[in-house]
Amino acid sequence: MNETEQPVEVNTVIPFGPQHPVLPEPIQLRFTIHQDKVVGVVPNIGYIHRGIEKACELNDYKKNVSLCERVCGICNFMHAMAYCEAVEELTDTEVPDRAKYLRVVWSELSRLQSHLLWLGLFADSIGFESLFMHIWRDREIVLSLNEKTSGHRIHLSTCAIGGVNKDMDKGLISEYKSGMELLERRIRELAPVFYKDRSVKDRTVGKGVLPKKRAMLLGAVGPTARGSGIPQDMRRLGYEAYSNLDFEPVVHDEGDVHARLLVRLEEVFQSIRLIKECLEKMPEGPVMNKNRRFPNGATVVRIEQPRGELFYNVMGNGTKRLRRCRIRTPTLANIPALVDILVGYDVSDIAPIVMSVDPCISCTER
Amino acid sequence: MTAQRIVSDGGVFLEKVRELRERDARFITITVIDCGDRIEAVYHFDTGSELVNLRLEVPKEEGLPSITSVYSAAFVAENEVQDQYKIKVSGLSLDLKGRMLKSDAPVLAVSIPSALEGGTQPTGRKLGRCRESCPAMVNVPKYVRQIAAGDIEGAYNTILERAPFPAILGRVCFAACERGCRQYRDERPVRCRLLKRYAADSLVQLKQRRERAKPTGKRVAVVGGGPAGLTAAYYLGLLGHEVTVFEKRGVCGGAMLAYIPRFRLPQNVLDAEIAARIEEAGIRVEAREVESLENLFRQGFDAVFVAIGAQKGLKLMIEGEDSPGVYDVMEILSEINVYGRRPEVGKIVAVIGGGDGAVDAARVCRRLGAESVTVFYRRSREEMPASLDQVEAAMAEGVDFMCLASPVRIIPGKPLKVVFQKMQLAQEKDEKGRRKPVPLPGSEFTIEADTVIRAIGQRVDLPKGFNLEVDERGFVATKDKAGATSMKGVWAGGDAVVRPKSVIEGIKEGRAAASAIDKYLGGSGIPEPVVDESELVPRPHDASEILGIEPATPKCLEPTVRIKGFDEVEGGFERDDATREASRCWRCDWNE
Amino acid sequence: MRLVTRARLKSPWILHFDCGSCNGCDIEILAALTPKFDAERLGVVNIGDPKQADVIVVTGPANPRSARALRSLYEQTPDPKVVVAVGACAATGGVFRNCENVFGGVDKVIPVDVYVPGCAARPEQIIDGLLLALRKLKEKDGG
Amino acid sequence: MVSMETVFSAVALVAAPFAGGLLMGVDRKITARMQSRMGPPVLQPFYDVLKLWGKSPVITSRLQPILAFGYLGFSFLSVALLLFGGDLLSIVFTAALAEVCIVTVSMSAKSPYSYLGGRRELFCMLSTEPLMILSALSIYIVTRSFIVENVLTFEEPLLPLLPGAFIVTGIVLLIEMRKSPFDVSASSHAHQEIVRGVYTELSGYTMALVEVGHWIRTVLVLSIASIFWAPNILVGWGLALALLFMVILADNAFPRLSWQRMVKTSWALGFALIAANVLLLVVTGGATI
Repeated sequence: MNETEQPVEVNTVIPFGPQHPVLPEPIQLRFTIHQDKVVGVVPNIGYIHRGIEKACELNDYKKNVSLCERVCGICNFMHAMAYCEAVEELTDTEVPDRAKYLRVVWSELSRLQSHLLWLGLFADSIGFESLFMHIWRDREIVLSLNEKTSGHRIHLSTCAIGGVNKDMDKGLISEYKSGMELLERRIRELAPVFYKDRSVKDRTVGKGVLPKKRAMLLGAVGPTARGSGIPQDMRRLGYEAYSNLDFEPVVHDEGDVHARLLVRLEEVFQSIRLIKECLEKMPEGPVMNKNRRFPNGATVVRIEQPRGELFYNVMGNGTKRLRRCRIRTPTLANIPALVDILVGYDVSDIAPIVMSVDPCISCTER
Repeated sequence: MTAQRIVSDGGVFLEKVRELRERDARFITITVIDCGDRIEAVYHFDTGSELVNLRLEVPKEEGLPSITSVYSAAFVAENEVQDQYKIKVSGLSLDLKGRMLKSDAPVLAVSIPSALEGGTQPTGRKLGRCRESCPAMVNVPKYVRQIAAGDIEGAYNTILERAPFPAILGRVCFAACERGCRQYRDERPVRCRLLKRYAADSLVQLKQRRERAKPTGKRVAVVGGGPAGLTAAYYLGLLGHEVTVFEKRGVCGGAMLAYIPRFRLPQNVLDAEIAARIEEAGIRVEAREVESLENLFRQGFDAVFVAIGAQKGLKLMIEGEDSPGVYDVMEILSEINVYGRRPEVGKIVAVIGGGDGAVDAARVCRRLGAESVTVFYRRSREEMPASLDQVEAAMAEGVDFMCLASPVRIIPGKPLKVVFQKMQLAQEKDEKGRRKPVPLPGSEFTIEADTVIRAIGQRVDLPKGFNLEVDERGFVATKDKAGATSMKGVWAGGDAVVRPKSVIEGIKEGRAAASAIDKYLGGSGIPEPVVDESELVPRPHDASEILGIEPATPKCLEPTVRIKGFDEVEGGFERDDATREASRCWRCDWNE
Repeated sequence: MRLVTRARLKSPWILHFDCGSCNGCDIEILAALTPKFDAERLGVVNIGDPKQADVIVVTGPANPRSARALRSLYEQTPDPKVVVAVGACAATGGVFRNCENVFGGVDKVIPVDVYVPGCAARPEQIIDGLLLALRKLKEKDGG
Repeated sequence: MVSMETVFSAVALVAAPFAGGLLMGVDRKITARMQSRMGPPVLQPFYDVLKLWGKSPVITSRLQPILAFGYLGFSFLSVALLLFGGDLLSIVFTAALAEVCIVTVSMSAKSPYSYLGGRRELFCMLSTEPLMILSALSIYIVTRSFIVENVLTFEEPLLPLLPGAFIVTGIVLLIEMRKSPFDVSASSHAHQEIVRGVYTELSGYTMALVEVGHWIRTVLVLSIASIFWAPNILVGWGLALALLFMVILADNAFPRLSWQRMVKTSWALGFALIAANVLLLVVTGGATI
């Protein structure tokens, strides 16, 4: 970035991370500070790089589902789903309708989990501890639904090539419905704090502004782009059952931290609504369609993850091992934007601005 | 994949990218595929309505042109490509020099904690279970791998780092390593002991090229030339000290020489290996008995290591024990081993005791012509301290075992009559956790025997002039793990301390004491071998690759042939067997 | 028992470091501090400063770069300290054990006292692991 | 002959740190309850300090232990001055000296976080000190004395006369206790962009000393607040504790503000309140300037 190389006479360099309480994950941002203003940022990543892309080429393609799921612990279901979709396309596997709806339910549940987690962490980054605690208390509703579904709080592991490996019975569906009602009520109670509270606005409005034009050029995705007025939402590609569902991307035009905050908050309600709609519309039928072919050819899958567009480029060569599995996660796409929006703001704004793009380092580095 | 345009020229390519930017396309990422000498890079763009892919094929050494001048955001993807494929992307606006994701520092730059060698925590995953089980912590995984790779000399030297007698241990060790092996559960452990023997036996010349440290001018006396004493002498010698071993027999070997029957450990192997070690370390052996330790210090020795062993056989403490025809196990064994005589044992022999010594004595008696040999043990088979291999070999040779029987008295005569009492195991346990035997009332029975051999344990026969503190059972009292005694400058180890034990335990104590003595003399102890992470080999992805290999079994002499003489019973591995066996190692030390 | 030892058992300040995990365990560690599990009732405080920490909680497999950071954090933490490795990756490398840039569990880098199993470990397990770590802390004290 | 009052003051001085620790424990418990949590035991601060005392310290500069002791010592001195009836201005100055110690500690360390924390601590001082002096001045305007003893024996409670000054004391307490929205220089938990701020470089016993000093300072500000209902100590302390509760409430109802905002808010609010208060007094004839 050109901005980062500005020569300034007296500068302090602050290494932010790799171990830092605001970020649960290790990334190092080297800030050059001049009179309490950020004048330069150099991202230093690689603390979590594991080489999953490479590992995907060495494994049996079926085993990759659980490996891809662990690209990221937060949006794990979506990673597994994106990978499965790609393999399904390469092996000409038709996914049953019910499985498509179930996949939507669970990916929206992932989104809920992720957004609530983020809202909490964001509250924490601006020093609003009680809000953090309360949002995380309510997030437990989602986690307990996860647990009732698959027995695990974090990794659902329900997605499989050809559909899903777990069906929902009536009891579970009603649990989901009541859980969604409760969650909606709870978040509605907390929402005014984000909309109206003056002190929260003081910390967020006008901070980390990313204009629409710049956002497009920097390739921002997800809530970061939508907070800058770009109506970009991969769900509108209509993968899985999204083509049968009724929704509009949540867009705010201001491009600052507050806009990104509101996008995510409103997406929480949107996800709740989508889950309810799916549960209503879900047809009966099988949930799995097995196919023993080996993947052949190349395909690109793009889905909307909580943080934005997730990109899987999978190439098969007709054997059980893949030729290439390229994963581009949304946070990686947002890093140029992040580096850009930090410059010019105060040290005390670093934490909320960094949090506002919802960096998921585990995804970024794979 | 949808829409694809193939462009090969860099200039044209950049033009296309610029075009896309004018159409307000969003840059997504680059997918790179390695095609040997060329690389294929696919650039993905999103125009809002469709996905546009640009494919660029370039030779590897040429690298990719950077598109950061058009899309500044591409610096992340391009740095990533630079990292993952080690190719140059020219003209990057923010070049992280191939260090975005990966660190260029090798793994070794991270210092591994010292806990690794010392065996404190976390021993869990770094040593390998075999190595953890070994009293002397011989680097089993390493030498097994070296044998698998065909590096016999390296394997032999790996063992020498911790235990100086691979050939001997390869025959007589009770092989705790094999019991530690994770395949032991399936009754197919990697035969580390035989691999050790294979390494030693395949060498033409046992003597190794060892750098002795600069002479320190210090003199150390080692009293006793058994496994512990020789080990201490060997390591001290390598550290540059002038070592003298005082061995009253004049021939080194101690218990290995005197008490291990020749059909388990041939004389030539024993002699060759000890001679090699003595030569390597420049040890002087003096054939004389030491009367007093003070004398040694007066003769100018700076430190003393006492490893005199335990020769005094324990008595049964029963009536008639001193009758003719009742022998101590050590007498019989050393008669044959040291003096080369063949004592007359008669037709029926009763051996009392359950240790390796008892089993060895029984097997020796079979070879001396006894027709019926019975081992009497007061506990049950599970408690028997003798190693299972030995017991099985003895049974194959026609030795009978009678458990839960304890002698009450011996009636002299020809033949001797021995009255036994049956025992049962009580619920309460002794200090070693074994169930106590208690007599079963009214169950006495009498047997006849020409010879009775006592093999119930040994005690130290400490010369009066030594002036060392002893414990309540007469063993030399030590203050720490290295074996420091009550006297300054004197260390003790081997069977003379605590209890008679195995060769490998003696070696461990000898080595520990050598290290302590060196520190006492101003050195820094035996240097620990540096762990080289590169020596750790990942195991195959597929477990069946390892589990599919058949275990190798060595050839043994037929029992009928065996009892005709004192030839070595067990055979070693052939080259193919050994490499195959070594490749069965699961490599627990690499990763769990 | 010494007064200080007793206080030590009631005041474990933790330092959380993610060595390369998928985030699952990290969010569960945070979840352990939030209302449903509230580890603070046992005195657990996420202190974030190695100089004041007592318990280092590590998640994820080690890779060369994070290992260096972890090592330096470990060295900065004053004694007495204990290390809790949370999750399968931190113990052995987990699903990532054969990945090219991973060289195994965190015990290849620093000595680990307590291994908390799970992928991802549950908050209850993590709290359990912390308590076990405290017991080890007591042992280190000789108490 | 030692008077009863002296004995009482001496006992109170010794009890001050313990009271402070207890208050911190209660604070953490109430905070936890406000966050729907159980919270740590009330004695938790004592466990923390004892534990810190037993840890092996990492001393990053030679000044550190001296200044940590200085912080504790000056904090103690200021409470002693208050208890033995010194004058309000000298109390404020002594308390400021303690603050100078901690700022020096954090600025002398190499860590950028610690340095930034120290800088922000200076801004905290910049916010609190004028307010404390203004409070003292307004008390002087009413009672015509800076001497605590004289203030204590003033004929009527000060609160009805000086409600503005009382609220200003609350703001000072907010900053002093490092509570949201003004927890800019350090925080008790790791919820801070500059990690532990001024505390970053402290460890082991130096941290324990500073922690105890912090308790004492809390007691000091609360004691000043309690003066507003002198000479009835019980009512005075009731008021002070109510103030503490309000501070905890504020902590849980606000995010952290930036230091610029802190200086602006505290100055604007503090000056306005005191000025309005004094103006009111003059108008109603409660005091003359």
